[in-house]
Amino acid sequence: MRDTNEMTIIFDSRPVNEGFARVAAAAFLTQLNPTIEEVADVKTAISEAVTNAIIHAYGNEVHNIEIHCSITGNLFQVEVKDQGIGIEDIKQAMEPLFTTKPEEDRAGMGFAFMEAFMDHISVQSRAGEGTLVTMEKRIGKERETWTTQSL
Amino acid sequence: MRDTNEMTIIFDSRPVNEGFARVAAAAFLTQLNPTIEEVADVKTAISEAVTNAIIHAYGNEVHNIEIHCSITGNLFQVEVKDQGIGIEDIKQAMEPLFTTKPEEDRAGMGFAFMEAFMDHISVQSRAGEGTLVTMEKRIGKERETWTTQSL
Amino acid sequence: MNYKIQENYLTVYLPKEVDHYNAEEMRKEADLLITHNHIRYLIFDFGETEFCDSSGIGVIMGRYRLLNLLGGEVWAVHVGARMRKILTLSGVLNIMKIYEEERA
Amino acid sequence: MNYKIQENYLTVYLPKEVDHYNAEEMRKEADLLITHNHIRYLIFDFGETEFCDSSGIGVIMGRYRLLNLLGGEVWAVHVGARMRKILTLSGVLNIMKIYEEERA
Ligand SMILES: Nc1ncnc2c1ncn2[C@@H]1O[C@H](COP(=O)(O)OP(=O)(O)O)[C@@H](O)[C@H]1O
Ligand SMILES: Nc1ncnc2c1ncn2[C@@H]1O[C@H](COP(=O)(O)OP(=O)(O)O)[C@@H](O)[C@H]1O
Repeated sequence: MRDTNEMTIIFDSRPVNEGFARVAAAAFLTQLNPTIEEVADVKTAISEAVTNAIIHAYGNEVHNIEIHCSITGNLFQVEVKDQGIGIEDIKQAMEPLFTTKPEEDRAGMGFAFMEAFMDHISVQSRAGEGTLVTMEKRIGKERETWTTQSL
Repeated sequence: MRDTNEMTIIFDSRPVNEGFARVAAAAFLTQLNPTIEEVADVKTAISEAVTNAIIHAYGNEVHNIEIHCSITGNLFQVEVKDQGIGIEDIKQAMEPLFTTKPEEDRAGMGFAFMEAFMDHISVQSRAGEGTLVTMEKRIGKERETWTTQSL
Repeated sequence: MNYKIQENYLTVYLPKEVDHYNAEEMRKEADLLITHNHIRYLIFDFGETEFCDSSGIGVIMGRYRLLNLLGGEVWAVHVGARMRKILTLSGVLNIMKIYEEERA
Repeated sequence: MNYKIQENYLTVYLPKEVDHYNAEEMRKEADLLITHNHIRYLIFDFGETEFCDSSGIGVIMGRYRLLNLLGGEVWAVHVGARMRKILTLSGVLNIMKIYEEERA
């Protein structure tokens, strides 16, 4: 706890807040001195999870979405939590191209993007109770490798 | 409630989070299409209130600071809340140049800046129980006037 | 949405940030323009785009399906490194070609 | 902290954002430089500064007090519209003069 910096944001599940959520998380991430690429990765992953809460979990009704971010050393961790409809089959939901809303032009690539841009993702969900997406990313990996190699 | 967009951020009272807090609030404010000047005003006011919570309320110990923002029409409202030492004499505290930490080079201008940059500020506090600073600002006032005049 | 129509070409200038919030409006407006103007070539211009998530990919895929029915094609121009990564990752480069200006 | 020393002049290049977080380091470093280098003229350069709250004003006032004891002066350069508003509001323009390059 001593060396962990933490923040939580709670906001209405309105599409206009998608931008707010990813900028707030990126502002918190700044203290790790991330590259532009790392910031873009984190913003994209959070945008995916938040969009899913808005359209899938709450079906466009306005309820709360909660994001918890923590920084320990160079590890950035983020949780995105909703109390929406939940996911029946998590394994299937995470398959690339799988979507339950093709009529809204969803690409089914949300979880695939989260997996691609973060180091680790885990999804906890129960039908009718909501979903918790936890993601992690180590910031400055390239710099580390570079430093080690240059010794 | 219908037309009000709301968000809350809760974060550790570490100086490194001062920047995060004002950028997060500014990102939320964006939906009102504020001018650069209006964004700077809100960022400054929030920075003052957050800094006060860090140094005065908690005396540099790490505890929680909570910011609640809401947008109703063109009215932006923000509350900054701590559970720190509180303020004995609020009237005196709000006087320009008054500070209890001159040795840390505090200018005593925090509340004066909040008053100057926001339309309205109110402070609730009780010694030993913490402080709640509530501020309001109408966004787009100049644009409104301009539109009315041009009719 | 910023766009340009020349004969049966529609160029859509994508915004700085493409997410679900602004994708909604884009797909509706693009579909109207495509069907009302006998569009056969749709060009997504990413010149201004700094951020794009999978909602943007959904817009591209949906427009591809429509253009494909109409016997048309979808192209991308001004694709920076980040956008190229996202387009590659999502597999849309199999249905949409990138127009490389350097080679033109 | 970015700075430059020429004879008994110290120029401090203020960062993009001046708040309590980075003011702490600045005031300690500036005081060391002032006392160790017989500084009499302190110049705050706001050329890069986009944000400044009252913690920045505290840094200026504190350095003014020190320089005043030493018989020196505090100046500001590259002061944009926003910074001018903040400096005026806080009253520090009574103790610190703005160096106007246009008139020089
Ligand atoms: N927070 C959530 N609540 C309920 N269902 C979800 C949530 N997130 C994802 N899902 C389900 O998982 C599916 C796949 O999600 P994703 O890979 O992000 O693709 P997309 O959002 O394009 O549908 C969604 O179509 C939806 O059925
Ligand atoms: N959140 C707070 N908790 C406790 N005391 C506070 C708080 N905010 C302000 N104060 C008191 O009010 C005084 C004046 O505050 P301010 O005008 O912001 O000036 P400064 O921060 O420079 O001291 C402070 O010195 C402090 O004693």
